[in-house]
Amino acid sequence: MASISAELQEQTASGVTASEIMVTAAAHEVRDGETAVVGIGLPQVACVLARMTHAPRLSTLLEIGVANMSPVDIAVGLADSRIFYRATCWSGFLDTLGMNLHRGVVDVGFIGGLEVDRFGNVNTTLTKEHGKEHWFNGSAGGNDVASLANRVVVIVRHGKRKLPEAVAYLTSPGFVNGRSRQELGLRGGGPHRVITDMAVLGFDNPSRTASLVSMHPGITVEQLLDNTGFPLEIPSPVPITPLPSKEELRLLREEIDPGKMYLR
Amino acid sequence: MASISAELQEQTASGVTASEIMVTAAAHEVRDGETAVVGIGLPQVACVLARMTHAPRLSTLLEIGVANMSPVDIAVGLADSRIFYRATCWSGFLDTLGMNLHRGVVDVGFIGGLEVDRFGNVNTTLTKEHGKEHWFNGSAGGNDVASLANRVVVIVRHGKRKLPEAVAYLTSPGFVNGRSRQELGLRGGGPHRVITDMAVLGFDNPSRTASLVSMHPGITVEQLLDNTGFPLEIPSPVPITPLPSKEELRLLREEIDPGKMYLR
Amino acid sequence: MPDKLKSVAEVVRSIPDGSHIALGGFAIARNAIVFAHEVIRQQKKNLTLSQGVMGMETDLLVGAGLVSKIIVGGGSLDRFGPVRCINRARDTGAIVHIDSSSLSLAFGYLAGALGISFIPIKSLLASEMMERLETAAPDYLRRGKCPFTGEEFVFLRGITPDVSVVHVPIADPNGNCWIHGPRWENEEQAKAGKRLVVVTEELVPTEYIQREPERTVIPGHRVEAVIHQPFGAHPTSVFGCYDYDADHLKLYAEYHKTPEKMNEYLQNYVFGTRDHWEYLEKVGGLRRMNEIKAEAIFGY
Amino acid sequence: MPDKLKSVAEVVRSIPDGSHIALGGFAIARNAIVFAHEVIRQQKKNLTLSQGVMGMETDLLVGAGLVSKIIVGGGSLDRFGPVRCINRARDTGAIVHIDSSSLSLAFGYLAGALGISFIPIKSLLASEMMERLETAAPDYLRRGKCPFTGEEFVFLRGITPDVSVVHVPIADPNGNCWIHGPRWENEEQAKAGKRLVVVTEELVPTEYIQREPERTVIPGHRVEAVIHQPFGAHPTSVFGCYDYDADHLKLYAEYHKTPEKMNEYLQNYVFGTRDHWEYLEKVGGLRRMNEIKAEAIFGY
Repeated sequence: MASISAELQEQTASGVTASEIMVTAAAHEVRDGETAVVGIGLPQVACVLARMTHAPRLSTLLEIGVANMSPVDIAVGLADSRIFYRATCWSGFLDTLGMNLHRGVVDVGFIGGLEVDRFGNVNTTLTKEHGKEHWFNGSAGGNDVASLANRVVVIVRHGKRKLPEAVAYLTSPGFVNGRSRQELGLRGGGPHRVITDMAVLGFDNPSRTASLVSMHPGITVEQLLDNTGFPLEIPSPVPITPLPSKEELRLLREEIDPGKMYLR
Repeated sequence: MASISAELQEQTASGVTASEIMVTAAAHEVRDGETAVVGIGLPQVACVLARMTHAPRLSTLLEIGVANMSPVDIAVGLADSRIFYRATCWSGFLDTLGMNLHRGVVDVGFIGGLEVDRFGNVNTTLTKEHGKEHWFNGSAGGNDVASLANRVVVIVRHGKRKLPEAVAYLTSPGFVNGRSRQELGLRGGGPHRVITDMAVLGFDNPSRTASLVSMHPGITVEQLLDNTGFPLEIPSPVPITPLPSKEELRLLREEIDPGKMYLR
Repeated sequence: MPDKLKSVAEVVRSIPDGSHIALGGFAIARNAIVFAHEVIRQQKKNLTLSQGVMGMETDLLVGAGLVSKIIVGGGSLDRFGPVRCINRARDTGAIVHIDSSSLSLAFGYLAGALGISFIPIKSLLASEMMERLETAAPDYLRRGKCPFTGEEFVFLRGITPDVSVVHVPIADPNGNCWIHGPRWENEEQAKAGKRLVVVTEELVPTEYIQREPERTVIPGHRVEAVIHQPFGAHPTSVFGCYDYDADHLKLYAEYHKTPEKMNEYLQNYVFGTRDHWEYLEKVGGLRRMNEIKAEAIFGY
Repeated sequence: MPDKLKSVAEVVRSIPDGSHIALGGFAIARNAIVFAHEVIRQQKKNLTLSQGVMGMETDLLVGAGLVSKIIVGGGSLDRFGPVRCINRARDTGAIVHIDSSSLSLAFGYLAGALGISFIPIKSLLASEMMERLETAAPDYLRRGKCPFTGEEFVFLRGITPDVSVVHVPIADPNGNCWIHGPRWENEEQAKAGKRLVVVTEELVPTEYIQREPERTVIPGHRVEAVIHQPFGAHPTSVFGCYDYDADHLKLYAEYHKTPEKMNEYLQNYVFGTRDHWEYLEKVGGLRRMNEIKAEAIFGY
């Protein structure tokens, strides 16, 4: 059991949710002045938080063709007009994914998926049961972002089936079979972080496999290993994910998502 | 000496200028509903005349990124804001020369040049004197239009040096050495007409060389041959270029170019 | 010119079975529902559909059993769930499906629009999508190297649909179109088509277009037909005109869960209506349309 | 953010000799004259310039002897004559000149902007331009075939200038730019640059940009520096702001006829002025600028 500081315990007690920890951890992955390609949901909220705190000059792009939106209403998806509001540029795929992402100027790309494996490979598309395929939405910009962003951050709920040894269908390449991005013929830097509701994983090791960066407060090593489909090296002492600061919590709860649309 | 009808003689007498005959002949080369890429000057005036007469649904594009302009003031060149007025689309090269011309949907392309030879090859760029080169403006969209338009119409003043056996520098291919466009690896249909202040030439013959389509009223065969740098087959009787109709003359003189900016 | 103004019925009549149609919607935004409904009424068969991110229009056509092949980047009904009719067809192998990415579709349309028969891209490499595409669709993509740098690329074949259909908020009778909000792949998709049909919410005089020609995303001379149909995208949204109809999308999300229910939906809302005006009456008419009408400042 | 607002002097100081600069003017429209003047004052040498259709800005830089190579489609001063300084340099072999076509430049920039190292085109084939380019610039283009159709193409290398400079009528402090009137190759040229500098006539608050984001041709996050200089393109025109100054262009067309006179021009109007405000005073000041100021409806 990882030891948690008194302050952390107090804050955890004060009811910080896993989503709030995830979104704050995601916000800390972007630096001021960078350009990020985001989806709707936690990544968008994380970027809003980052812009309101340490990264006021962060640029956020939606693949659909929206730059630096400042929505005043909660959007239900990428195609929801609410997310277009007060943008500084409306364009299209060719600009966002082409002249930015493919051009190599996107620093961080946030993606989700059905599965992510130990090499950071992501499956956005289908599941398999006894060899039978069940299709979901497909890649959309997921493969493009995974292939081309300088740093890829995967956001996914933690669970054995969500984090398997190997994805059922490799739609978005990470370090396939532990090979370097160059060997794979890919331009982007590949997976940088996997942020779940239990921990933050990274790939800064020679084997290019997921290793623990930090575990969220209140989670036990046992819980973590039980819910991870691949072996995970646990440093000791176990680093603990920093909780949101009081100001970050205030922004999230009072200004960014008061309706708890994303931060349940 | 070509015979001219009484009516023609009377109209010529009434002072129809060579420019007026040229511009009217050029207007007759476009059909209703077609798309033309034009430059400033006679081609632009010809298209305005065509739109006011037999081709109201003609679309005209300027390579700079202007569609269907209706200028109310005379422009001095392609970059003159006066030519942008009341357009229905402002875009750029990628749209006009790319997504239209290169896409293959431009029916007629008008070009000028320093020289045009018997195969309809055009030199837009330089002259040579005792091996020494003298550079002018260069191709700009000239090579693109000559390479890709379905029908190319060259507008040039008549003269031995303007219409040589072979151009000094082949910037815009016609039927190079009499070869077919397919043999040349080119998509566009190639030269269709050369319209000068003396005659209209065409290429509708097996040798793909310029032949006389019609001679302007008042011009003699002798004058024509003396001013042409390559052999020209003269049919007999010599077809005469139709003069502008009374209505065409009225439009040109009273509505399109009352200031005689182009129609001196 | 006025002769480009056509009814959706006559436009669809002019499209033969087996055509490749590029659709311009994105999930639940600017779907050409009025066009999809008419294609279903006229039972155009054996269609190939291409689209960056599929939405309800494509789900309807696949659900109606009229589609034999899709070339797509992805698709969903956003929070209203997956495109279940399409996913069923992929699960059962009822359709051929070329699944790539949003940018791959945009690049394919760009090449088609520019008249270049292929274009290099750095997506798809090292993925199982690539493995499947290389075997299933060698005429759609293949590996290649840059002649200058030697870098490995995927060469995508230019996509030139038989008909491109784009739903826009504003067009004039000549087909000059403006699009408010993001345009996803619409400009390239439109200009890649051998034929181009636009459905417009508002029909404006050319005079209006001439005020701000830099807004013209699709120049009229490329457009073959202009279909004027207010609320033609319902229940999907048209930014600046109206919001998506959450009630009807929830209803659809229930019906498309099974082929039987989906058929009921089609019988009721498509075959059961003679045209889009009748359809609009059935889904709430003037009162409902007024409820989803866009607020002036926000555009939704 | 405000820290992108820079003086032309500090921007030019940051550009090393030998840089490849893509200029955004077209003949006598939207030339970045304020930028060209400062490059001359600071005597940046051995420059490579690329441009679709060259105008006065490029003629000035070549006339000042600072250019060693040009990659261009064409160029002129419209009815004010040819770009004589450049033509002289081509005649005498004083510069390396890669002469192609307007579309070739646009395609090269497009490839550069998209991050693809080459793009196929059907221009240039069967011309003497092609023959010269194949021998003189094998790293700029070469022949190739479509892997799908076998059709012969010219493969153009993507162009990625060290610095792209675009003169626009409207920008905000973050670098979000609008362009009124035609844009020639500006969007691709801007986004192809490794660095991007914009010169703007009007500096507007971001609030203004957010009213019509579909007009943003260059998104701010790509822009490194914003130079705010009213009449910064004089004597060339900026549609919607002011007309070209025919008097001064006629004067320039006289001076650039010989190297000696051209040098006089540079001494008088460039070296003889500390900055663009001084230059503007010298060419007529407020009264003259008011005479060429655009009329609201016509934009010129």
